[in-house]
Amino acid sequence: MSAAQPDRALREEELLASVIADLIGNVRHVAVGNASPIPATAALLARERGGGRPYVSLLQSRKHNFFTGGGVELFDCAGQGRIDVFFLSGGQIDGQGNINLVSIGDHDKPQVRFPGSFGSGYLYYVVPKVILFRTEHSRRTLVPKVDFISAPGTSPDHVHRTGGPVALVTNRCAFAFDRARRRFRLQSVHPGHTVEEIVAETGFAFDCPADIGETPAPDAATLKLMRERVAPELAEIYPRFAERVFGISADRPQSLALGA
Amino acid sequence: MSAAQPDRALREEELLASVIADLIGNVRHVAVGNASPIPATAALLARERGGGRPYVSLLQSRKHNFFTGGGVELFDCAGQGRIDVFFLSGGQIDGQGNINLVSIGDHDKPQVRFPGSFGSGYLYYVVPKVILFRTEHSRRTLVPKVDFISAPGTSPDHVHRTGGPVALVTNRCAFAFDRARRRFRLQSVHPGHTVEEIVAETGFAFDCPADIGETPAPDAATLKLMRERVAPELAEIYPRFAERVFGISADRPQSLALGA
Amino acid sequence: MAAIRPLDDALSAIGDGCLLAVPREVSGVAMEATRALIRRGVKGLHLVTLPTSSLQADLLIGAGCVDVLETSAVSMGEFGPAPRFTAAMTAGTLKIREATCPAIHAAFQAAEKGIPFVPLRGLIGSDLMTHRPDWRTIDNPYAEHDPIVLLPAIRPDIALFHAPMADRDGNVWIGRQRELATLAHAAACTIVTVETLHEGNLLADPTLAAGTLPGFYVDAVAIAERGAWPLPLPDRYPADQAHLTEYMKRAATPEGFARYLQDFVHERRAA
Amino acid sequence: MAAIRPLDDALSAIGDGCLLAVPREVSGVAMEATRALIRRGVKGLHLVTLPTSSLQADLLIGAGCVDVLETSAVSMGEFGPAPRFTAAMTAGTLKIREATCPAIHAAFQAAEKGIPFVPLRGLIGSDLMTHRPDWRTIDNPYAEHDPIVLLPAIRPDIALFHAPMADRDGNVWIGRQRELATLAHAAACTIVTVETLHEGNLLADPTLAAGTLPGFYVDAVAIAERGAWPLPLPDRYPADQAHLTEYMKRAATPEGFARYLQDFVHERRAA
Repeated sequence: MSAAQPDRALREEELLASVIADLIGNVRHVAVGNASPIPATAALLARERGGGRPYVSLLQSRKHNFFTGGGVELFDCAGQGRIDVFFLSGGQIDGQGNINLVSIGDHDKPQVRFPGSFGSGYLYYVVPKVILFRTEHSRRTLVPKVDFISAPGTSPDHVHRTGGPVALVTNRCAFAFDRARRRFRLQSVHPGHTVEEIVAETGFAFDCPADIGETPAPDAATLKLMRERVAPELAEIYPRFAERVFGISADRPQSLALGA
Repeated sequence: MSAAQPDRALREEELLASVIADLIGNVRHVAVGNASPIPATAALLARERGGGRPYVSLLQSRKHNFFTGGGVELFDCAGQGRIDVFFLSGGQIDGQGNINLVSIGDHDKPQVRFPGSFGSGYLYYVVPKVILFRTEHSRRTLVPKVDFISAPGTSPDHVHRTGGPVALVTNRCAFAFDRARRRFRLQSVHPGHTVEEIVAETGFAFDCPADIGETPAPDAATLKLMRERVAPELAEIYPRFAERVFGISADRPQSLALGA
Repeated sequence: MAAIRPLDDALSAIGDGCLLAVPREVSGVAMEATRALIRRGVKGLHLVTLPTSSLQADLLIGAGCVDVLETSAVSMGEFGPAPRFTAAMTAGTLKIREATCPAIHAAFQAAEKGIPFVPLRGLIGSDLMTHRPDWRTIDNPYAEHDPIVLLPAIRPDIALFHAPMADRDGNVWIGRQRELATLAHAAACTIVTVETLHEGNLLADPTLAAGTLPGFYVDAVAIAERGAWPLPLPDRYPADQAHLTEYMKRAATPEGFARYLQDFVHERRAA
Repeated sequence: MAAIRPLDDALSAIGDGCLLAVPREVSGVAMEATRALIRRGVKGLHLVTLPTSSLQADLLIGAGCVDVLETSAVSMGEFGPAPRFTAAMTAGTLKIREATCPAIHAAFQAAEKGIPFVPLRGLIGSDLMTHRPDWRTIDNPYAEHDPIVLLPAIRPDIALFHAPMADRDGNVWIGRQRELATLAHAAACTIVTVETLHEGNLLADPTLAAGTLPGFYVDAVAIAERGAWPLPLPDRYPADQAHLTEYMKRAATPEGFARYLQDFVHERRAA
């Protein structure tokens, strides 16, 4: 394991992880699914800052995963109401919070195919705080209406639903999701971006209060925790991410990694 | 562990176990529930004779029980169609094969209370060969109609049912159960008992062919297997039964047990 | 997350009238905790057994702690009928919700999955159905004329059991007794007594982890050496045959049972 | 009961057109067996992943072995989209039954319990429902105006996975990967490859037994050292990052994929 370079510039992934860690709040249990390195970073960061709380379950990890009942335990645990925060993304996300992890175009012969819905068709309904994240903020990804609803952002009142989206974090900004109004509200704009740019690059309509602030960058202590404590833990399941973002490799001795 | 006395007279329990072992037939898996020492003896005897086949699962045993998934595995296994033979008894058993493991008289304030239905309300329906046994053969136990049906002997054709009773073994005789006719047929009379006595002591009507034979006693090889190989295994979960019937105690050294 | 606590403290969450779930005899019964509850005078329990019980239910019933019993069977096994259960039933003083083993297992698994009900085969034509209006028959939507029974989930307030060991993070080694995990997953609160404290973390070793209930699900752990006595603990110790014989003798009458409670519960005597 | 058999022999029960169930990447994927199936030229598989897949599904799809795929997702994780899955889907040559992870888990558990269907929360309002006419919405009989989805059981012909070890009785140590037990319970026939043979009986030691799938459920076992390669085997070895990078490069085109098959499947090369 290597220590990272403490003085280098803030990376976008670090900002996003910090924003997400703040969104996690004071909860008991955060779970992170497959292929989610930035949310994993955020969850581990929240745990470091909370002195061991919340519990963090990284689905693909052996170390950061207390489950002993096999793959079903994550979903049963959510069904029991014991998962407070989860993360979802989408090939497309629309203004009603619907997410598409399946395809664009005709489902049976699509123009674009995504991997599939994973656990979204269930977890989106039963985890109280689902944080959506998508690093590509464009009219291609944030659309008026998704081509395939892997999981809907809201449900009619008579449909049993204890969870749903609370926020959407992109490379340009953070939105809050208003469940009653069933739409997003711009929350903060990341440094170097503007409201105008966000309006231009977002395919759906959203609420935009007059006084939008800039997304705060992580403070030095947070950044130090992330780079020195969290990053080495990521290498177990996201070795390429850990190397690219934090210059860390699990396969190489520390001195080599420092030179990378 | 002790060896038993090889030359003593045949005990009733040994005869019944031998009859039940013959009924088990050539199957893959026999399971035995709680408080069933004679069926347990029969199942282990069948396995000894079959050179390791059938698999035998004694619900209360650690040793003779391959289940590693907890108490539900027996029932799941049966639901998968992987249990071929099971044993049930009843405080009352009636001529339609209905069994009562609950109570006699008004259910909420009964004259007689039995322990409860155990797994009968499920296993009777899904195990192809259920062997009923009841050592007390009397008009008190074998009744025209049970006071409480823990599990019915037969079901209407449209009710999904892959199992049910095939036989009833008592201290006086063995009955076969005819599912199409929904009634018992006397199969053989145990040594020392008569058809007339059985008619007199049975509370329900049953088919009685003209040529009823005597229940064959176990041969010397079977008896030797039962006393020397099976009996010591029983002491794990039925220490009192093993001591009373076979003179075997797991808690005492062999020499002492032989003297008991 | 669980901390190791003194027994009475660990049991404090078990309030009068709660829905208390306990496992069958061979899975690890918290008998020392049961005696502590009787000493404390817990009342009005809705006791659910997963799926049967022996001495534990008999003691709690005899001591007047139970209002409602949901079970597939209460029996002392080889020793015969459970005396105080039988007496309470024939006296008409105990409300019972009759069940059958796989139905109780399935209902706990439904709670574990967060589903409101689960179907189960069998049951149709049993008088259990007439005594369980909450078990409903529907037509299987995937077949023609195929009635099937639905069971509502059982969500206990408290799960209570005994296991071989736990660590300081509240992880509990349950081995093959997987229903103890289901019990904990289904319950709002889980209290465990254990034989010994395991130094180190049970989840750190993949072999031990395979048989471990994570501390995440465990609210309190207390050390209770020979805590299942006089019942057996799987792979650790057998039942105390002599004591159970003594129990059967004494518990045959209300007076004898009262003396048993005095000698072995209130006086805290043990073998 | 399983005997230890040569790999190709152990796989003989996997016939063309069968319903083949396989686990997710982190649970133990039988990759050496998968390569053997491709060499043998198995066709028309109905492949069900519990609940997702990566290289295994991509290889089988690319090699033309799969007619129908039932999955929650096929992805190469950090390496990106699964190239042959994506190509087959956009070409319209692969029939897919879309699912979501807990629905596949629940459907296998229904088969394990011998129940024809199981309810699950969520799902309502998802387009998964329009593509899965076999998922039916009913009114929860235990509540007012509470729609809930039912899923039919999935009963595979064959379950195939890779595990750390087995003994001569066919008992297989699966550790925390409990879904492998569900897979075996649900399937008519279970075939397992393992890293090593365990001398002695896995059920004899209570600690090992807690993580063991009994041989009763296992029809064939074959030894395949590094049998999950280039995928990881939990607690044993990590994924071969370099090889997966190489795979992604080659499998980006049909020609590159054909060369990959030639070099790493038909030529039986390994790292």
